[in-house]
Amino acid sequence: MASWIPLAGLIVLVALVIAQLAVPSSRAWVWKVAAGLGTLELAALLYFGLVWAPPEAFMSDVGRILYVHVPHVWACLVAFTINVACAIAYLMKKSWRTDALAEASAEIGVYFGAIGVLMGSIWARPTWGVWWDWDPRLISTTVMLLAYVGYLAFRSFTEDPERRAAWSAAAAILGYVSLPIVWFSVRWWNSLHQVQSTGSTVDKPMRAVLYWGNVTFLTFLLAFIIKRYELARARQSSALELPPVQAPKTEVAV
Amino acid sequence: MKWLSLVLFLSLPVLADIAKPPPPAPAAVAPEPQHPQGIEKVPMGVIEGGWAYVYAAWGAGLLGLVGYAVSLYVRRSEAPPPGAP
Amino acid sequence: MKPETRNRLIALGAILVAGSALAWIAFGNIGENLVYYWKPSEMVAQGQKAYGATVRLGGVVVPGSVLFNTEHTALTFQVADSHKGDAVKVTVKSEQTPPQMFREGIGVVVEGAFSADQVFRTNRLMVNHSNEYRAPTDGGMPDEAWKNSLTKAE
Amino acid sequence: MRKPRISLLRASWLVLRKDWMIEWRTRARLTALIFFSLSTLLLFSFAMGPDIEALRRHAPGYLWLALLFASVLSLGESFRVESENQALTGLVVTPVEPRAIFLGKVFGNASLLFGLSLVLLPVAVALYDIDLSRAPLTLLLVLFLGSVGISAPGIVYSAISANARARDVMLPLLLFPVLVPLLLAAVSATRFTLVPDAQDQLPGWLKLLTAFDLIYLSVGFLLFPKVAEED
Repeated sequence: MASWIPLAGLIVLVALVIAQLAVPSSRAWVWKVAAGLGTLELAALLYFGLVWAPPEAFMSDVGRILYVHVPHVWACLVAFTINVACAIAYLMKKSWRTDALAEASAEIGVYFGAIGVLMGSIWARPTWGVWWDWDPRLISTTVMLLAYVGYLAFRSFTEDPERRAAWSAAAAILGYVSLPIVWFSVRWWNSLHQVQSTGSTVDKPMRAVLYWGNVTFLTFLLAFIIKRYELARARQSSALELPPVQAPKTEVAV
Repeated sequence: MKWLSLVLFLSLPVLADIAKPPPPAPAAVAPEPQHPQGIEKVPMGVIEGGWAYVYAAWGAGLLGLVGYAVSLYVRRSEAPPPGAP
Repeated sequence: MKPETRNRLIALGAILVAGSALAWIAFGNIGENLVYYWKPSEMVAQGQKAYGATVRLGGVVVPGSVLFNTEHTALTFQVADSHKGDAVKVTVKSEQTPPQMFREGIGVVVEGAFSADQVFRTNRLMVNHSNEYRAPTDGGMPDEAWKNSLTKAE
Repeated sequence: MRKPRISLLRASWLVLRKDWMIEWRTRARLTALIFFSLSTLLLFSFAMGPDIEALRRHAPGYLWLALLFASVLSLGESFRVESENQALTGLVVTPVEPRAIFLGKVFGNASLLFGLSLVLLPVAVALYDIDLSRAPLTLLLVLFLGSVGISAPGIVYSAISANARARDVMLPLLLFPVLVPLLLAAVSATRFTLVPDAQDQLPGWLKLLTAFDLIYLSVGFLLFPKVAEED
């Protein structure tokens, strides 16, 4: 795979995001395109990751877990970043849209993070020799996921939509503090988990497949977030007894 | 059509497995493998096999995607019908 | 000063404090001394205090020091701070079959206890992989199918 | 919003004093809190068996866990007091800024936890055989920084969860994960004031603790008005 292919996929993905955000008429089909594209990209990833890519010099074929583990954790971090951006935006200007997007991104972030940690554990067994260890990276990631599980539980335990939105935004911002800790934990402590790979520490064909994996799962992230967002919006409108199809006039009057 | 593509998609790992080149058996069991970094007298150091782990991890990813998509589909009744602005 | 202006200034100050604290922990090298495992030199420098307690030792396996008896799964090797020749070394004994990745020159973290006979006995041996992912470079692990597909693709 | 008639610090001090007075007048609750954390320490000691070496090694962890559990009770109480008789609404509509309420409550709670830790220390010496004489002033600093670090996000979360359904579950569920890094720093810093600090790790953990305090304080300071204004 030439190294420009993941970049092309990324550009298509960004175009889809822009269409979803800026062109209201495209909202009916963007998620379908993203889901279909994601499926195609996943099929290609299966080929590139499991067959085409070279085995790693020491991990041999086990190294192929790289192409799904890292993209999952990336998607998780991207989702949590969307979540905190929405939380800040909500506190600055109240809007049901950002609240719904915050809910959607938190749930999907927890999903990707949980799968990513599971994959990491599976990967750790043959390479490190243990399933799990008291390691700063592993602990901080798990704790971050727990913080967001708490956030989701809090959302489902609070009924008043307006209070829930404001309070969970505050909880989201406090919870996000753990994300830089996750990111830097491998640099601060001499951790068992290796530090982040950079372009120069991964051989070219493997890097291309890794980036392809990132694009694939970010595409799924987009499709999932759109559908989960619609669900959150529908729940809001039923809770607020707004007419269901009333797109522009849903700002909270404060 | 939708289902056919789904079946095709799900069968890809199987196809990939079939298409996988046969493992380089003679080199893997060679008594003194020439180490890629040129270190002599290597006791071990290279993982042999381990495809089960790869399948487990990738399978978790695929199952997760399908599972989350299904969970969104199950909860769809609360969402507006497709095509709504 | 108007209350709004004052509030904004206070908020801005708080954001600045939070941001600079975050930057401080991220880039201020605070974590340099926070250890999750000891290096051999650090453990030896402890002297007698290091004996007996369950601790972790991390370092690189000294090339040429590995003795492995597969029948009794008795593994002996030396762990050093770094690949430099004069680095402090500690002898480690393990009864456990090491992970397949274990080799000379790789990073390891072992959990166990150091004793007065200057031997570190462990029952938990973990291999610390670097952040490098390399394809096999020479004839060591030939994967002709892959090389062929690569030449075709380029 | 009306122009605040009194300065932020003065208002915070008034809130702090009010909380202290309430604590003092309801001494029974304070006593209950002390006995709760004492029994936590005892339970750790019983559960771990007679291995004094292990107890001594893990003493900082037990101490901070006891403080953490106590903080859940005290934080919950902190807003239960206010939600009775709509007192928080009363506080918010007075010309006292919500931020002053935040600062006052954080330091009120932190002083409570700090005082509690001073009560727990001699008990920890008796139970776990730790040596306090190595760096007593640093130990006090660590205890204070840790108390502030628990209280700052704790006050925001308890303001949030005071009105949620199942609030007794919500507070720990939200608070504990966020506090893990801070607790790790506090436990490690405490450990190196009690045992020889061979690799000079104490300054690093102290800096980390201070940095977390600053982050939690300023983020909570920013968020609290948004959380409290609805009440």
